[in-house]
Amino acid sequence: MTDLSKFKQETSEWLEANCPASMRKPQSRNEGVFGGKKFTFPSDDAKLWFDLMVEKGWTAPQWAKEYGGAGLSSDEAKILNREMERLGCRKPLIGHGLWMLGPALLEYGTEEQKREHLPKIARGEIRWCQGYSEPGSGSDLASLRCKAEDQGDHYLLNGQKSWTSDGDKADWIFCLVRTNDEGPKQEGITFLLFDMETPGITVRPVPLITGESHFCDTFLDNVKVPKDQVVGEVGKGWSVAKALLVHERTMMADIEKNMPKPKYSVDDYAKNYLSMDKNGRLQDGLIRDRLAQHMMRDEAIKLTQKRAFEEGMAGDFDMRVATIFKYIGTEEKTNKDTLITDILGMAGAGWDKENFSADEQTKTHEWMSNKALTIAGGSSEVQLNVISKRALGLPEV
Amino acid sequence: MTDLSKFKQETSEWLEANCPASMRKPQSRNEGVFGGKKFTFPSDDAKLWFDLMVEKGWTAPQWAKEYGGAGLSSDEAKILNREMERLGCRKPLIGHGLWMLGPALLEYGTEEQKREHLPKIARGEIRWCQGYSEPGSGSDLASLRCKAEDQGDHYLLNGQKSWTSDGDKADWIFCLVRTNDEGPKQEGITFLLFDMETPGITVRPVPLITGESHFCDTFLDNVKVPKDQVVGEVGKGWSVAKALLVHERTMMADIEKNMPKPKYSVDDYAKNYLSMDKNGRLQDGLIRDRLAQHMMRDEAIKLTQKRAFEEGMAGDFDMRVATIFKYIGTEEKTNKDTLITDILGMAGAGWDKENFSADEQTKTHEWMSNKALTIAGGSSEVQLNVISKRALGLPEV
Amino acid sequence: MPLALNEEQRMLRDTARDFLQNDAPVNLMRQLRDDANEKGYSEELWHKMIEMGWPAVAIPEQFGGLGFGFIGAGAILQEAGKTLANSPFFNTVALGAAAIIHGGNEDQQQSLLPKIAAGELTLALAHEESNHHQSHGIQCQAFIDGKQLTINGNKKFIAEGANADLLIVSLRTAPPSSNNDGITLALIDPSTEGIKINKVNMIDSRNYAHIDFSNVTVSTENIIGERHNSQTLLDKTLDHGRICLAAEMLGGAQAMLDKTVEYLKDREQFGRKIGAFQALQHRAANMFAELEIAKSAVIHALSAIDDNQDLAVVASSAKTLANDCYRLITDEAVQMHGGIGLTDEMDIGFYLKRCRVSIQSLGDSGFHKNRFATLNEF
Amino acid sequence: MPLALNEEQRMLRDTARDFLQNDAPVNLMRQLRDDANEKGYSEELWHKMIEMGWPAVAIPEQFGGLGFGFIGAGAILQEAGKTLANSPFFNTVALGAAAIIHGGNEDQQQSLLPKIAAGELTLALAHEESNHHQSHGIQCQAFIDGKQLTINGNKKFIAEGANADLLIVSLRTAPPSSNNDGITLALIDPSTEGIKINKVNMIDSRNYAHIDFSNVTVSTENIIGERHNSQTLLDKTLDHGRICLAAEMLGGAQAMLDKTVEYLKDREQFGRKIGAFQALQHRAANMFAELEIAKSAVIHALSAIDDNQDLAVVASSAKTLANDCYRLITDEAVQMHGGIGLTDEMDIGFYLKRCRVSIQSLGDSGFHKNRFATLNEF
Repeated sequence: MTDLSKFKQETSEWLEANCPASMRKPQSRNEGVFGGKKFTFPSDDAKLWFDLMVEKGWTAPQWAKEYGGAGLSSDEAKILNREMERLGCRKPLIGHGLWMLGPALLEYGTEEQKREHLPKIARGEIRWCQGYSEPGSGSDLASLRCKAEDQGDHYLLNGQKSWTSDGDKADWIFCLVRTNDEGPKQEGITFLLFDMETPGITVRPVPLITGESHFCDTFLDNVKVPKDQVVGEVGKGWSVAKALLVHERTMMADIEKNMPKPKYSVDDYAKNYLSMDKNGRLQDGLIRDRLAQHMMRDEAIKLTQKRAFEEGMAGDFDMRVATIFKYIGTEEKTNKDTLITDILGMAGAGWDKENFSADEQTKTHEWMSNKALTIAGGSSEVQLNVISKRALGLPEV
Repeated sequence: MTDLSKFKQETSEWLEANCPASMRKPQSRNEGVFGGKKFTFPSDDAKLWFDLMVEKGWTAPQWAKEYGGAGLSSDEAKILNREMERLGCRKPLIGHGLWMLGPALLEYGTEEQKREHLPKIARGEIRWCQGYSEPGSGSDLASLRCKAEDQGDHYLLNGQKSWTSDGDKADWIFCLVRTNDEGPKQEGITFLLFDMETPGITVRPVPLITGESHFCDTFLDNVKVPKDQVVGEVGKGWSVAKALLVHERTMMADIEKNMPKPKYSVDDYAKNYLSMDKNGRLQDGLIRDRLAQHMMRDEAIKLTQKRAFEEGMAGDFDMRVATIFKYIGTEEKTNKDTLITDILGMAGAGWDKENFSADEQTKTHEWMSNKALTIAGGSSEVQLNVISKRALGLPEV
Repeated sequence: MPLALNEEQRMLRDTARDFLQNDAPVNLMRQLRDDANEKGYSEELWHKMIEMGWPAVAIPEQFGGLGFGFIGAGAILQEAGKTLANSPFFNTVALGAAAIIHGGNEDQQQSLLPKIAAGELTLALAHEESNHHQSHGIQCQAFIDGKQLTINGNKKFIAEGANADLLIVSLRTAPPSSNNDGITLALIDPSTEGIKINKVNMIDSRNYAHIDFSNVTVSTENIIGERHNSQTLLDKTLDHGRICLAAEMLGGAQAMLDKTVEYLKDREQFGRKIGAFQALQHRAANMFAELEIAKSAVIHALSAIDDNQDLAVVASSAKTLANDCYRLITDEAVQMHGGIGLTDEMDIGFYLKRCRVSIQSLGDSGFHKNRFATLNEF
Repeated sequence: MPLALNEEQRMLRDTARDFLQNDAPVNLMRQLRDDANEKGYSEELWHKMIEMGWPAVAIPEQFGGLGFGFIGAGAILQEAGKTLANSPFFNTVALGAAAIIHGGNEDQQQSLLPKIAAGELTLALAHEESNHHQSHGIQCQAFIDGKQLTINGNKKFIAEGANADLLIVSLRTAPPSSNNDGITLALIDPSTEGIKINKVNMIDSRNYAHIDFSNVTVSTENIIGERHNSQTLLDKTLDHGRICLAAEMLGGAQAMLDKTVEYLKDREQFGRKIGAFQALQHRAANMFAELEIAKSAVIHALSAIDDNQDLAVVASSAKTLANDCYRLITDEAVQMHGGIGLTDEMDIGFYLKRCRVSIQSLGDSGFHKNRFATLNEF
């Protein structure tokens, strides 16, 4: 038996023996374990599972043991991952620290920074948030203006960050600030880490149209940040941030994968909520057409992802195709949400919890919250710019 | 009895007595009387009607008698027009000379030019064409490059004009040329008239996708044009051309008004060409939806024109609304043509004259030729630019 | 049929605009929501509207109305839609008064219309029974026994259902036959025994209710219109509502377009105003064009009411175009504002939610295009 | 089911691309049209295709084929669509061979498939009877009397109908019953007595015909598939055609997108390349995205043929997406080229016309979305 087969067997056995049954089901967002000082575990099982995995270093399997990981090889990590998927084990810990800052520190951080921050991330002691966007800098992130003045041993920060995801629940923040006003705007940006309890920070949750508030405005008023909390070089924060973007996408995909599968397909909704004529056709011809159209397109988009993968394996992939996924995928998702709520009719526009089923509430909520999909992470307009430049080679506007 | 009532009565009686019955029906494009040296009348009645009207000066009723008109007052001209409309009398003469160059000469021409050209236009002796567009200058007309070199008493023309409407049938051309390469591009443009038989001119009809060819490429190779054939000032041709544009729109509307009404409405086609289910609904749900949508929009566009008129009369008109008509009207027309041919199915994609009815051929032809509607006379893109600037006040790109 | 407002109607519109912009901005709506206001509208605002005579605008003059017609009512609703101003106006006038004007007997008209005109009576139409609008598929039953009507059944998503002084209820009183369509409308006091009103909160924060009728008995004198044969009256009433709702929707669409264009002129990204990006310009220009043609369909339909024309085709056109253009414009407003459009601080979400409920109310575009096609025999 | 071409299929595709770009540019098509060529294709080109073994690509190896499957045939058709290269390939292979492979008895397969593979036999499917595609509403009747089939009726818009060596005709031979669907397919020599072939010129300048059958008698040996019960075979044959036509259409769409993007990079107006105008950029980018997802639906469907999967859903998806994206791209190609796109000198009109006929052939999007919905039971 090779070492890897042995590892596989042991891992499988350990997971079987230790992963609680309730931790083997898909998890919704509010069942996730994000860690941090202010965190309350959603269940005892979640806490148990988290503790066991932290102990083994399997919250961050590939990180070195001195950084709080298990020091697994890439092959071993793959096996662990596959075994967890096979058994349906939940991620014991999720969040910006583990998936975004961690990899960035491994690549750009100093040894001191790694030793300081990585173990606390892996053990879920510190929860991180991200300070990128500003009120004037959305799609055009590089225009950010949050100012970091050089004060010798520290920077003095003034400005505002917006869309700080769970900023009110996080302990530390990784943040892009402007350390230089001259030259190309990308080159005056620096990547900083700091404690959210540093004096001068005010965090204000921003209510959304869904009634929830996952994001905060973060106001920085003469906030002092020691210089050794710069990650990478001063003025090179844009490169660190760009590298992080890749990890953000992986994170999103991972979260997506672990979400509970929807109970009903779109055509289930149509069959459940709308009437059929004598020939078994939906009476509403417009919905019938939109539904057929959506199902065809949705499948074609999924097939395109598969095709890209297969063509990639076959060495016959047209790289330009990769530029369309964010655009066409999120537009179709938005179309789907609209279609479902249209099918639900008034039941897709309810607010209270008494008169609408949990599922109806979820669909209504998704219709609203998923409007962010075509905006965040590169709006559809930015994606179309990218396609027209990179895939079609059209000139700059 | 006032003079005007008397005029009305006499006019009505004269028209009744003199307008041949066959000249009281709507006319299609190839029944129009364009005049000119190469023109053959489509029928004896057309010739008779033309001759009678020329004699009365009623081909150009408001032009002075010395210019070949009848010298009618604006009120009299209105009465004549209304009486002709009431009886359904065809325009005895149509074309670029009467509707476009004539008004321009009246406004910008010298007395010599008026005396020289207007009578020949009014009497249908000379047919005119328009030389504006060039291969490199379509939407951006002001960038035209057809060069007119000052040679003392004449200009020497070199260049190419495209989309010369019926250039092969016209006797003279009114033409925009570049007399100055420097300064703002609009200011180096001059408006010239010349005989199409001047040495150095080659006219080549351009076949269209419909199989017809209404337009020509006109090549100018060292064409000499005497300087007294400039209309308006040298370098001010752009203003003359802009003034003409208004007349072009009137002309288009006039032609439209005189066209035969379509035999069938869109829903007639659907009822004739498609099958119904037992409930009397079109079996093709998609066509049914598109048809309802089109009919609603088509009516709403017509109502918007009426509304603009009524609001104008009431002094409550939002001028910005005027910017939408070309855009939304031509887009909906194109949509209609597509819908009709889709309804015809294979019968909307035929080419021969034996297997397809005349009406099917017309609809197929219209689908192709009307694609020009959203391009010519200010493309939809140009219209959207105009709406966004003038109606919405959005900044320059 | 006029497509432009006359001078009096223009004055009414301009007054309404000034008043609503000042006294009923979107923040009033936000406040009502945050306070979980029971009624979903401001009593104070409604009283000011009454003082201005609004409930009377569309009531014929012989019943104490001002005779501005529904073009007048539509003008007010369009302005109200711009600030999302809510009040009993729409349900009382566009649905309630319409039913009484067209179906009420002389006694009913004499007793009710002046009260409506004076702002002393509010009405709601209890008609829907499922998640989707329908015209005639009524299950809510009533038996007529002598002079008494006994009602059993459930009505759903009744706008102003928990507020109105009186309900107009659509009932199935007989099976459809060659002589009768089997539908009867009745005026019912919501405090009658056997009525259970269940408040429903929709995303637009207005007042809705499900109402259950359990052996509710009222006098046959409460019947409006022809007994067992009021489908035509019901259709006409619904068409009044559809047309007037379309007017309100266009106001909302106009406000959203204006706000979005303002934002395009103000917001900078990549070193320029985002309104200088041609792709956004073209989309905004298209929104403008769509809104203008929808306005024409709506004023035409309002005019058809005042001219006593057939309403079915024009109502379905007006509602379809209003649905589609309000949806287009609110969706684009969100997209063009970007993330900030999804925060509750901005007003956009309020319009987005109101738009969605309005689309579902009194028929979405699928419903109306189907109806239009049927009316045109295809 | 693979979604990528394997190495052999890629070689086939690359060879086809080079060959067609060189030997069958759009100008060949223009020449054939201008010469009013009887067949609508170049015999010389077809012979070269035969030499290259193309008719054999999708024929199983045991019948002299090359066994590249329909993914192979689809790859060739996609390349042919790019230059609008016409030949008997599509009708012979995608419709004719498909029917024989799935419905032919051993004798028929042994005698016909090797001939098809060798390029010695061309086929056409005589199925449509009206202006619109339909699957089963067949009126063209045949009576079976002993060993003889007597056919009466009319078939319309038969692609290659005036060229093909043999016709496969869909016939109503019995009323539908619980055991039989009443449909029979038969191979018929077009020179048989009683057959009148009427050439029809469509806008795409290919070869079409209406064919009338008047007491045409053939032996029952000519029946392909089950007697009185070949609806499934007919559907399967049509689905092969739909999928392969979709592949050809995507080639055309690709060519139009490429030409348009090239024009956007080249043409200047208002002092800049028109491809620098963002509104056009976004529309072009959207066209690119639409084309890519349509390609996936088509290769998936081709792959389903080769894997002997159920074709109905995937064929309807593929044809719908191909219809919609080819139409979008040709319409936009005209609009973005401006007036010049409407001149016959440019190639665009050829694609526009071919697109339109292709959309109508074997089902437009309304037909296929309806079918898709029915198959999914909604």
